[in-house]
Amino acid sequence: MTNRKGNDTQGKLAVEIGKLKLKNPVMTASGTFGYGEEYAPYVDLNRLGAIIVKGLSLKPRHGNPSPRIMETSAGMLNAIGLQNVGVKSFIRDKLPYLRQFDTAIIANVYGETIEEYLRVSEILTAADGVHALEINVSCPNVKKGGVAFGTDPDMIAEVTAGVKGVTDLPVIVKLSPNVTDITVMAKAAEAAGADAVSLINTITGMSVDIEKRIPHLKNVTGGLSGPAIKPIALRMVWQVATQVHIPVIGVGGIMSAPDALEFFIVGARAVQVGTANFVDPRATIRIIEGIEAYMNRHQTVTMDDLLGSLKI
Amino acid sequence: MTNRKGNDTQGKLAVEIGKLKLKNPVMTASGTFGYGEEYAPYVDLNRLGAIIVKGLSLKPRHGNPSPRIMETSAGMLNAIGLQNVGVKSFIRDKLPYLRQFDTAIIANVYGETIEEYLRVSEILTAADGVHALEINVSCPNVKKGGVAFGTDPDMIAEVTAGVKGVTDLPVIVKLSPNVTDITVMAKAAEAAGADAVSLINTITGMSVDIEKRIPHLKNVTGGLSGPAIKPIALRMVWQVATQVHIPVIGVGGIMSAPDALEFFIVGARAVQVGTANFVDPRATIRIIEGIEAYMNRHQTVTMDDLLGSLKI
Amino acid sequence: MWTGSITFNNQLAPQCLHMAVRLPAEFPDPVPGQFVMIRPAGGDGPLLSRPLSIYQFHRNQDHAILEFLYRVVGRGTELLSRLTPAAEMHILGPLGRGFRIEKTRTHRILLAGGMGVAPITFLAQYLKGQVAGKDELKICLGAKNCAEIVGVERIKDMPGSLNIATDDGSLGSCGLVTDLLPDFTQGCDPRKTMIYACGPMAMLKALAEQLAPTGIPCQVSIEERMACGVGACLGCAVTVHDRRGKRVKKSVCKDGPVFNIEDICWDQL
Amino acid sequence: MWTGSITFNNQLAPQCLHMAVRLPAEFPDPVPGQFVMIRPAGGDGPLLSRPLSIYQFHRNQDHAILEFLYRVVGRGTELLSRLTPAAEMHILGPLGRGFRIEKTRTHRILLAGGMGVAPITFLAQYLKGQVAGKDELKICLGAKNCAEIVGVERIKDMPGSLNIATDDGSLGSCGLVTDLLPDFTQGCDPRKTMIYACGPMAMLKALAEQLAPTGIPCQVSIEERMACGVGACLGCAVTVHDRRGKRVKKSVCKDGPVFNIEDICWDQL
Ligand SMILES: Cc1cc2nc3c(=O)[nH]c(=O)nc-3n(C[C@H](O)[C@H](O)[C@H](O)COP(=O)(O)OP(=O)(O)OC[C@H]3O[C@@H](n4cnc5c(N)ncnc54)[C@H](O)[C@@H]3O)c2cc1C
Ligand SMILES: Cc1cc2nc3c(=O)[nH]c(=O)nc-3n(C[C@H](O)[C@H](O)[C@H](O)COP(=O)(O)OP(=O)(O)OC[C@H]3O[C@@H](n4cnc5c(N)ncnc54)[C@H](O)[C@@H]3O)c2cc1C
Ligand SMILES: Cc1cc2nc3c(=O)[nH]c(=O)nc-3n(C[C@H](O)[C@H](O)[C@H](O)COP(=O)(O)O)c2cc1C
Ligand SMILES: Cc1cc2nc3c(=O)[nH]c(=O)nc-3n(C[C@H](O)[C@H](O)[C@H](O)COP(=O)(O)O)c2cc1C
Ligand code: FES
Ligand code: FES
Repeated sequence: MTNRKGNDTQGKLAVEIGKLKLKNPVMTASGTFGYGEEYAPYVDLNRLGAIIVKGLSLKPRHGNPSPRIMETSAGMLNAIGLQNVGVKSFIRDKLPYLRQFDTAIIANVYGETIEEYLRVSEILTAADGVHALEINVSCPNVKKGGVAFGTDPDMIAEVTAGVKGVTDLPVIVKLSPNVTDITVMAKAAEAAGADAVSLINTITGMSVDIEKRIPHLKNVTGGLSGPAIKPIALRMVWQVATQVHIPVIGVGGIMSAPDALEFFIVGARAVQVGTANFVDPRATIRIIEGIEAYMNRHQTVTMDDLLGSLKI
Repeated sequence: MTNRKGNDTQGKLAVEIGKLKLKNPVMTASGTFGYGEEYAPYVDLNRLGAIIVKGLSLKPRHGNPSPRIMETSAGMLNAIGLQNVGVKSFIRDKLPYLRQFDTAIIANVYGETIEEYLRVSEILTAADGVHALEINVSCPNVKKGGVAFGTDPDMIAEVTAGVKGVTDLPVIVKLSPNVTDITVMAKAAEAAGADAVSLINTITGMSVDIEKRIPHLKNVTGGLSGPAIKPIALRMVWQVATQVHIPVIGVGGIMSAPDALEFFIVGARAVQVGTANFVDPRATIRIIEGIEAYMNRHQTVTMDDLLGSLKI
Repeated sequence: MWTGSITFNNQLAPQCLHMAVRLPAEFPDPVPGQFVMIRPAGGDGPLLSRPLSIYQFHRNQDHAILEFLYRVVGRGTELLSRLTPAAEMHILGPLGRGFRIEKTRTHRILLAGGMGVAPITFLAQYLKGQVAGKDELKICLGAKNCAEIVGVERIKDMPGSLNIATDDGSLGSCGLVTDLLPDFTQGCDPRKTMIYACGPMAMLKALAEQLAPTGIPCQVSIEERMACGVGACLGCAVTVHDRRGKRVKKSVCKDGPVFNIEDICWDQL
Repeated sequence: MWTGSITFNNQLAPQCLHMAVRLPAEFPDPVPGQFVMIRPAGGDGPLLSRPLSIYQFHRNQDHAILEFLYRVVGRGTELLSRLTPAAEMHILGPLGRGFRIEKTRTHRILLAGGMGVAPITFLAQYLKGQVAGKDELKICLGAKNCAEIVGVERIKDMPGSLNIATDDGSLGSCGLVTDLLPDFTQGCDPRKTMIYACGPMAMLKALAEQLAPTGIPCQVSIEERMACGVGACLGCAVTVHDRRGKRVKKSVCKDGPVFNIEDICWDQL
């Protein structure tokens, strides 16, 4: 189920995230590409390495009140509040459409308790057409008083091990950047059996309307994404890639092929494109084509030649 | 020694940081305004709320090899490596020039050991013309294997209490944003006797030359500053301001008066302007004038009317 | 995404401009109430595109022309206002669900406040073409003062009565545009009437209260901050009642921007 | 900081442009080797200004004109290259310490590689004015190929011999500009000679090695990434030997960009 197309996954741009074989290393970041169908008029979904869908919870969620987004210098804040249709509606209403594409479908999973993570993962594993799970540990643990799972290595380990126990799909743990040392979190995930880690999720930020003296986001704070955070994401990916042995997927501010290449060079095996989709719906395709052109120009035969090729 | 000019410090823009009275809440951030004299051809130094000089160590330091800076989207990375003339040369060669201005001079202090922090603070306290100390806890503690002081509340408390013991000057502790929960660090500083906290220092980032496959900075990583980090700085200042009772000084990406006002509204008693000086040497003056215009327009009579006036 | 070039970008009132963009002939026909996401090409401006309603649309032999009316309120619109003819623009669209026109509702009242005049003008012109003057059409425009009443020339010579209200009475009657409404709804048949409205949230909220007891249906075009414009980011959520009366979230960009006024949960705005 | 407006911005070679900016008459006289920090006004481009050497300077009744020669290498210079006449520029300067001219060194050799021709041309013109043709002046320009040899018209008609080298021999002799040097230094009196050089770091490094045994003094203008341009950020550090031979850090923007070639610690670059 994880190997979808013989030819493509042999190509120059092919990469493997554990047993998940991708024809190219460019994925759409969760929450920035809806359930895939929203961008289908603009992008040939068959060309993508993988589609990571909006984070899924057990029950549908309404998310936060509006305003939910605000632009900042070279970035944006969002406080969507994990609005989603719920895992069951996803499988019933969204997955059948996605199944027709020759592209890996990765479900982004979250819960407010360990049990919810496991239950959502189980349900997704039983569904046909999900090729991997990405575990979003940036949510508040309601049982532990709202501390984010992603800031506590023990909770990361518990969630990871738990999910691994209920699925045979590759499990990617998506790390939060709002921590002192992200390598500790990555190692906790690795030790607990994660097949890969992806980083970074958004960085908590804020913005104020000085005329009304209210926060621009109804939720007060939100997650910062976009080019502004790229240097931070790149640093964290480099740190993690030099410390863990599982594949690392780079996310954060990737707008162009050169941006993606920076991530490969510091050690990312694949990348996710988020905010860039909003700016240009065809950003992923531009990036795939740009990576290919760079590889041809630099006589890089496989992605492995690029991977972690940083000279210090 | 801390009250320099009767009239000014009574004005509309006057603020007090503990016993330090400033005629306005706009300071220059350490490391971005040299020792003051570099910008004197462009800025009337008498108009500034305070000048915070480049970080001072016991011995002169050469800093890191070049390249030391790189521009990023709406930001810049720097890895100066705390190059400075050393505290003694500062007092001998730089302070006499600064003494002629009716502006608070704040010395930014750092060390690789607690002892070095204390020694530098002692020497600065004995000098004539230093009105407050800002303790930069973002440096690696050489004795403890390079862990930054700023990521450990116990070390912050130890440095703060130590410095307070050797000086009667107001002590501002400058916090690092590279932590999971900056309020923990702020509270540690407060409990140890800090007169104020300033935040944020730069966020660790990285950037890669994809043609040469080398980091753009010789030091590999550097500190991210500029508008890109403003939403993060603002969030942290808001978090800290709602949790401590001592004054909070906001720093990070302030380019204009509206930016500064966002910080006041979330609870900052004063602000520091860093990277903006490079973009426009007169940024501080523009900001002071813009704050004044806003206060007139909004019939805000004192800075206190603005402070923490965020409606949630 | 389409690339077009500005043909003009003229100031109409202090902070209000009128822009036209020339696009390839393949650009699909928009429906009144639809919008586009627009951004200067080149990538030096703001990160995200800005949503603007379509004010006018026409085709020539080999190209299409989109026109916009917009007010400068922040960085994005300020940057738009500085652009000069020939500047290249990126445009995504037409997007969203526009106004629904029911042939049986032959009494139509169009209400625009401020920049709401943009989609309302497009709608008026469209109706003129579709229903060819046999139905009743009332157009009400409101603004702060006469200088802010923009784009009237396009409506003036249309069938249907044009009515203007300004806050300061400097043009038309003095008051809010919603104050004009009772004159037109008095004694009308709710089953044959449809109100179409666009304007500031405060105006639409007042309208909702005013109409609630009357039973007259109304479609409103609402605004919310947007990132993607296509329903992918969920940034532009609005709370509405679904068919069973349950509160659900809809995306203004994809499920709107036009909604039935009674569906919207106004207490959430 | 000064605000000026572009009077022209012409392409000379594929990635090489020539820009002139009109500034208020109060702009101080620059010295050859000095530079400015330049940025388009308006704030939509890169964050930091970029350093560019002064290529030409002249005054008219009521204004001053600064000219630059620059190569497009990244985002900042790419943006400069897209600007058109009348565009407003922010300029900080003139900055740094330029070339030192000692009257007793009457044999002067000027060496430029690539864009190094900008300050070297300014120096040549300046020397022409100062020493009025009585001293010896040799000018050597180097580039990859003939297309990249830019700005020669200004030097051609000057006193002093003009010599050109290109990597591919498409203009002048084939080879590096430093290969031209031995012909001019052969038998010269080191006490009466001064070499002035500007170009890529690799060229200057080779020059340092080549000159070390000869004892001929040389001033080089070097480059480093800059943020402030005034010595405040310490971003542009270069390691040099101080008078006692100790290695110290200097700021290229304030202590340079012109240094004595033997002072620079080339092993650090
Ligand atoms: C479907 C739709 C159609 C629109 N049509 C028009 C039009 O035809 N003419 C016109 O002038 N304006 C229109 N708008 C509003 C326009 O998009 C905003 O004014 C614009 O995005 C503001 O961008 P800015 O960068 O100038 O301001 P910002 O700096 O982003 O914000 C300035 C102020 O505008 C508010 N704002 C920002 N974005 C929006 C938004 N999307 N909707 C409402 N308020 C916002 C902010 O809360 C803030 O108070 C429309 C909005 C939508 C959603
Ligand atoms: C004192 C001084 C005078 C200069 N005079 C001229 C001149 O007259 N004409 C001219 O074409 N160029 C000159 N330069 C170089 C010019 O400043 C850089 O090419 C420019 O800053 C690059 O900006 P960018 O945004 O286009 O490139 P970036 O995207 O910033 O960088 C692209 C490449 O250029 C390199 N680079 C960036 N900044 C500098 C820099 N300051 N010095 C050297 N390399 C850099 C980077 O390492 C990178 O490889 C001068 C530099 C200095 C320090
Ligand atoms: C509007 C929006 C919604 C997001 N929703 C999710 C989500 O549901 N789950 C998740 O793991 N990450 C979510 N993210 C984070 C992105 O997947 C990504 O990690 C982050 O935006 C950084 O990448 P970028 O800078 O390329 O956008 C969201 C981001 C945005 C902007
Ligand atoms: C070039 C440079 C040098 C800096 N040096 C110091 C320093 O010596 N001590 C210190 O506490 N902070 C230093 N900083 C951090 C700034 O004082 C400030 O906290 C940071 O840049 C964020 O503010 P900004 O975005 O306004 O620049 C430096 C920043 C820059 C850009
Ligand atoms: S703007 Fe993205 S869902 Fe509406
Ligand atoms: S560029 Fe700032 S010190 Fe030279």
